[in-house]
Amino acid sequence: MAVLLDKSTRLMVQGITGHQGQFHTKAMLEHGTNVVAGVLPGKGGQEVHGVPVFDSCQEAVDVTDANASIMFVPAPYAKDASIEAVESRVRLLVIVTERIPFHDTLDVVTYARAKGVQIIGPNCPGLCTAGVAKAGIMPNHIFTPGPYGVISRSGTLTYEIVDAMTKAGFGQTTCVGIGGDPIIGTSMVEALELFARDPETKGVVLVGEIGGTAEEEAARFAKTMDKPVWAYVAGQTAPPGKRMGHAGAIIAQGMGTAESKVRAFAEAGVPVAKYPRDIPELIRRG
Amino acid sequence: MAVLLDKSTRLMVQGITGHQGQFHTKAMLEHGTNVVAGVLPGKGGQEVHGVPVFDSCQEAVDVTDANASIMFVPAPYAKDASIEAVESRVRLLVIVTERIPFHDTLDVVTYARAKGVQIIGPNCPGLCTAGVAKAGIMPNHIFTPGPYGVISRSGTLTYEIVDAMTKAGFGQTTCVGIGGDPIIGTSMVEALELFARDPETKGVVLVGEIGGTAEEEAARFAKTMDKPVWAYVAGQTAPPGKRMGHAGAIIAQGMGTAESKVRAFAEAGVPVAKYPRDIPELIRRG
Amino acid sequence: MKFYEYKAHEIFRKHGIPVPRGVLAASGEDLVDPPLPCVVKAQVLVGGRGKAGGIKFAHTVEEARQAARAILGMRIGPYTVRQVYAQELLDIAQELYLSITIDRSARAPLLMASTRGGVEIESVPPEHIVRVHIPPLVGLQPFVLRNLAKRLGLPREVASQVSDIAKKMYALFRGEDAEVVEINPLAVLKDGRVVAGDAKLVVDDNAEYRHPEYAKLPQDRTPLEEEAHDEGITFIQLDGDIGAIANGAGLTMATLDVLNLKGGRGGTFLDLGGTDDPELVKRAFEILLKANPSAIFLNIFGGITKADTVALGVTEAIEAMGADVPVVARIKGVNEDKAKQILAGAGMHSVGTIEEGAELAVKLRRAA
Amino acid sequence: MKFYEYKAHEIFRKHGIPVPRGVLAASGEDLVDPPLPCVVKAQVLVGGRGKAGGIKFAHTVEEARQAARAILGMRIGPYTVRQVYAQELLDIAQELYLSITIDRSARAPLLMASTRGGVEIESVPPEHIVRVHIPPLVGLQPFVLRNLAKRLGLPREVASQVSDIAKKMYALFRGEDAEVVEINPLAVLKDGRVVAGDAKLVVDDNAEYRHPEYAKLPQDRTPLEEEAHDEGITFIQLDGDIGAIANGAGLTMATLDVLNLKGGRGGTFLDLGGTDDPELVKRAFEILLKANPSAIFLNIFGGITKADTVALGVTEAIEAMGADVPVVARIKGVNEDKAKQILAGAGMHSVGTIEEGAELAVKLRRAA
Repeated sequence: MAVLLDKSTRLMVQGITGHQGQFHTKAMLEHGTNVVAGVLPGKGGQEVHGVPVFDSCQEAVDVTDANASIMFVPAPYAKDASIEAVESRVRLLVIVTERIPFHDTLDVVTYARAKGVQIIGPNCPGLCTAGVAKAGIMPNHIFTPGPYGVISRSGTLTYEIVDAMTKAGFGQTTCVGIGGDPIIGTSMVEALELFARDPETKGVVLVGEIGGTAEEEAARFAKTMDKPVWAYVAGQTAPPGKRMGHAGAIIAQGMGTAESKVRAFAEAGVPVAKYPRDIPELIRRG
Repeated sequence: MAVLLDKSTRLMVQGITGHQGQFHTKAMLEHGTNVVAGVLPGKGGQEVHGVPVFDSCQEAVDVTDANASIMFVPAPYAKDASIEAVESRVRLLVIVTERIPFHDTLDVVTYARAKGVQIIGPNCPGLCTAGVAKAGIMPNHIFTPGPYGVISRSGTLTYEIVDAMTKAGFGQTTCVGIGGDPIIGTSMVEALELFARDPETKGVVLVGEIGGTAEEEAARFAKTMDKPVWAYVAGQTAPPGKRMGHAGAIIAQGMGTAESKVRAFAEAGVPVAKYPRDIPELIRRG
Repeated sequence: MKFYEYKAHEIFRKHGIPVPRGVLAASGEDLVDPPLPCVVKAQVLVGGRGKAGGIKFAHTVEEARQAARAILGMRIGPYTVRQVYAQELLDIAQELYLSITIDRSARAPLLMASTRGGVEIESVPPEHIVRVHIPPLVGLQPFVLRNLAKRLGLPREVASQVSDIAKKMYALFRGEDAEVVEINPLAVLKDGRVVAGDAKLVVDDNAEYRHPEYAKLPQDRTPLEEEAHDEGITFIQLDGDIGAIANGAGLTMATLDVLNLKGGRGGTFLDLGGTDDPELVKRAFEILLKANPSAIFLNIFGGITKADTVALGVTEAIEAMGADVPVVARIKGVNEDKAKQILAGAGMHSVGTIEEGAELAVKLRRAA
Repeated sequence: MKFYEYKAHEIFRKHGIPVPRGVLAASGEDLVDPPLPCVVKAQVLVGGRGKAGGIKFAHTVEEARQAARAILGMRIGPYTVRQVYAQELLDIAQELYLSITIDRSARAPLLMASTRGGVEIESVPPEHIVRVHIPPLVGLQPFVLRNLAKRLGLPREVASQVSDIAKKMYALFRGEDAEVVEINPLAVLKDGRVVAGDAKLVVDDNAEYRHPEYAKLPQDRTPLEEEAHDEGITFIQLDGDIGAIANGAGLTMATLDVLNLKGGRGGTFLDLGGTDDPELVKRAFEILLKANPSAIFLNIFGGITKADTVALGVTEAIEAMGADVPVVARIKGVNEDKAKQILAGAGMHSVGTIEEGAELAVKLRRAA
């Protein structure tokens, strides 16, 4: 089963003919993903790694029955492309694009909910159901199938942690990169709810960071779960007022500190790793 | 069980202090409805038939845990009041108000979906779960509990048919007045889907009229149901191009004719009544 | 609300949509300086002007005036032509179609376009019509126009003008509370410009309060319908002779259906709605009586409506007008018995069901 | 993007929000005709101006000039004051608070207001702060303002002005791609007018391309940060001495955390993102070296990033700058071994984990 992404996923790639689009289409195919279509206006009729390219999402969906999309489209065009995907009736949209104005994201996320489309991201590494399918940009080799879910606001830091899990023998169901922006389509707690309901997932690793209250909300929910949850929080030594790379990673007006998040996890009985690669040790302790 | 409305419904009345609001609050209470709050800006602190009145939906929900609302608010203020209700986190909103500009309804219905709020109406008589609760303006005395669902685009015509059903001994689970406007929150087919899933409902009566394709869509869905459906279509002798009272009741560009609807029902094996009061006879035949 | 062509052009112009130059005239003499050559068109709110002879071409001022004189006073459908619009004749290379309406099922505005414009869109095969929804709330996004352009397969220069016009049409659609905005034909001129050859606009009646400037415009209503509209009464005149009056749109439609199925011909759609205000009931009946019905069938299924108050209004109106038309009443609801007494006292007939009522009304109607 | 007070006032004014009159000056002499009496305020992008002596009152032109001279050149936080803003002194009866920010959890703009303005909003007890969400897409509806007014309990005249300002603030919030619009205090004057006593505006950096007019405005960046920003490199200078460079925001933060936990002090946040363009890596390293770090810890976990290309950029930069700073590198990913060879060839240290790298960097750092 896993969450969000499985064998039934028929993936469309928006912005497939660009450098990133081409590279990751190949990698997603190599992970076993059923990539059925690409979209780039004006490039309809081409092929990328054997995947047919269409001029519009609607054409792609009409011809290939795509039911999910991953988007590699520059920020200024992202709102347009996202709404196009939502209107084409895919059920899932992964927005990899970073630096989208958050007012655009707000519109997209609200409209997608009206249409029942689940959005992951933006500014995220996407999804990987280990050994089954990938709608994302994570390196394939770090994953191995197993019973642990991963939810992360970060990209490479997640690779670090997933890599450590794999090396320690703790395989993954699905890894959900929810993204580092202040407004995202699927929040940490919403992703956690999905894992809580997934019979294959036996425990969940949360990779949080400073800024906002996503970790605090996730901690409160974790308390109600009958599966173990472990966490790491990046930015524990970050100074207040500085935006640490991610648009959402900022301690502002005393909100979003690592202490608050670590405290919330402690209160919920969620062990927190000191170093990223301590996660496997925490899982081992159960 | 029934649909949409049951013993767990905690109803709020927007526009409770007006003539209509007061009258129907009394009638809904008499039907056994748990009317917990009324709203009218500036009238907070008053009471209407023992129901406390609040200045805003948010206050009403905060204090009384209302989870549904029925709206008697004049059309020019309906969009504002509807969005207010949606934001206050009720799950169900019945909009009785007629003559709301459809561009307003479009905004409201789209936003409500984003927030997971089910809208019934506008321009509708509302809901009645016979003998249990009413969020509507139908006369109480015509209902009697039983196993038949009713879905209608009309008001008084529905009373006519429900009255005939009751007199013939065919009681109702829930009667859903979906409304006579071109844009409505819950379509005929969406209401039918609810009844299809309701274990208490053994069969459904559809009261349609000319205009649009709601009946055709409902007929297609009825074909897939394992419960009987019966229908009546008003406006069988209406001339094309005239708007027959309801904003949605118009045959335009050859669309929305009664013939098309009757044909769709016939193809789906749904018996269609010639006269409104023939419905009980159709039910009797099964 | 419907708009005369010249008025629709005016509103299109306001939104920056290119329309031909034109002048309005109520007499031949009014046409002092029409654009030439021009097409002189009857201003009526129904289709079929061309077939009725309401559209004529002119190359000189004198020809234009002659055309205007010929058209003015003409009857088209139920209307007498009172005004003509003399409009610049376009040098058309291609006729397209473009409209925005509302798709009820999708709950979204629908943009429709075709390269086969200039004819009724219903007669264009569906495969030649491009249909794209406009996402509500977020509005017209670039992808909608991209898809439109691609599927129409127009040359780039034309496509960009069509996109621009579509964008402005959507602004008009929202800003003016329109139900229908239609340009047919959307003319591609020989000089490459794209111009609205015709302009159709229907605005949501329910949004009248937001556009008081439109409320005063003439509508395709009969004088009696106009009178009813001004009083806030829902009243439609139909072809038949029996006056039908009921409460609620669905029930009024059903009442007419039953009358017609029983061999009668419904002549009015009069919906009292939820009112039982005796004054308003009286006014509604007065309007109904002015339509000179051969019989009246009153069908009330009361929720809130008080039957006796309605009955009172009815009897008062009949008395005041001194009308001797047979009235059949079927009233269910609050104070039903009292209503029957009042009606009986005024010599009216009470029945129990719609079918009975319809049958009796058909039987009792006066010869025309 | 942050804005100097005077610039924020200008933008508020553009949106019709009442702000006090004021003039900007870079010297005492510039103050030819300041509004009088006035308050002369240092224009810096950090808080705490008042405590630092950066705000002075003046009743005459001469006093205003003296105040300006006293403030100009002052250091406030990391900044030297280069401009002052002399602003009409308001005759304030009551100080309110009003802001619009974004609520991440609710995914909606949040309107906050308080009758206890004039102090940091964090110091106001929550029960005195009114919080109302603005529904996204549909925008600010009347009920939001109604609820705001009711919960603030202001007199009608004041409430209607506050509502009007809130409406304009929301238009500004959307139109200018703002993250924060804050008025504190929102001043109720003795004459009944409501005026923005102060104006805070933060605009979404990601929306810079939509507001090219803002891109040129000075920001609270150090010169090195400014240089990096111009090249599109994510670079933040911190208090410590060890230069941290990694790929990805989360990993860079984690790298700094580990450095700090291992007894070091991170001095830079340099995120290479997904790039492996050797020229860009080289430029990033050059900027990093200009910060004169005591050691450099490079931590790359490559997805797409080619480790060898990164290594090449690093060695070239070090060589070109002739720097002799110890470099510890931990590189995972594509062409990992090749990268190690390149680094070793340039005398740099390769390690296997973040912890090892951090420990080694702390050990090898040069004395300050």
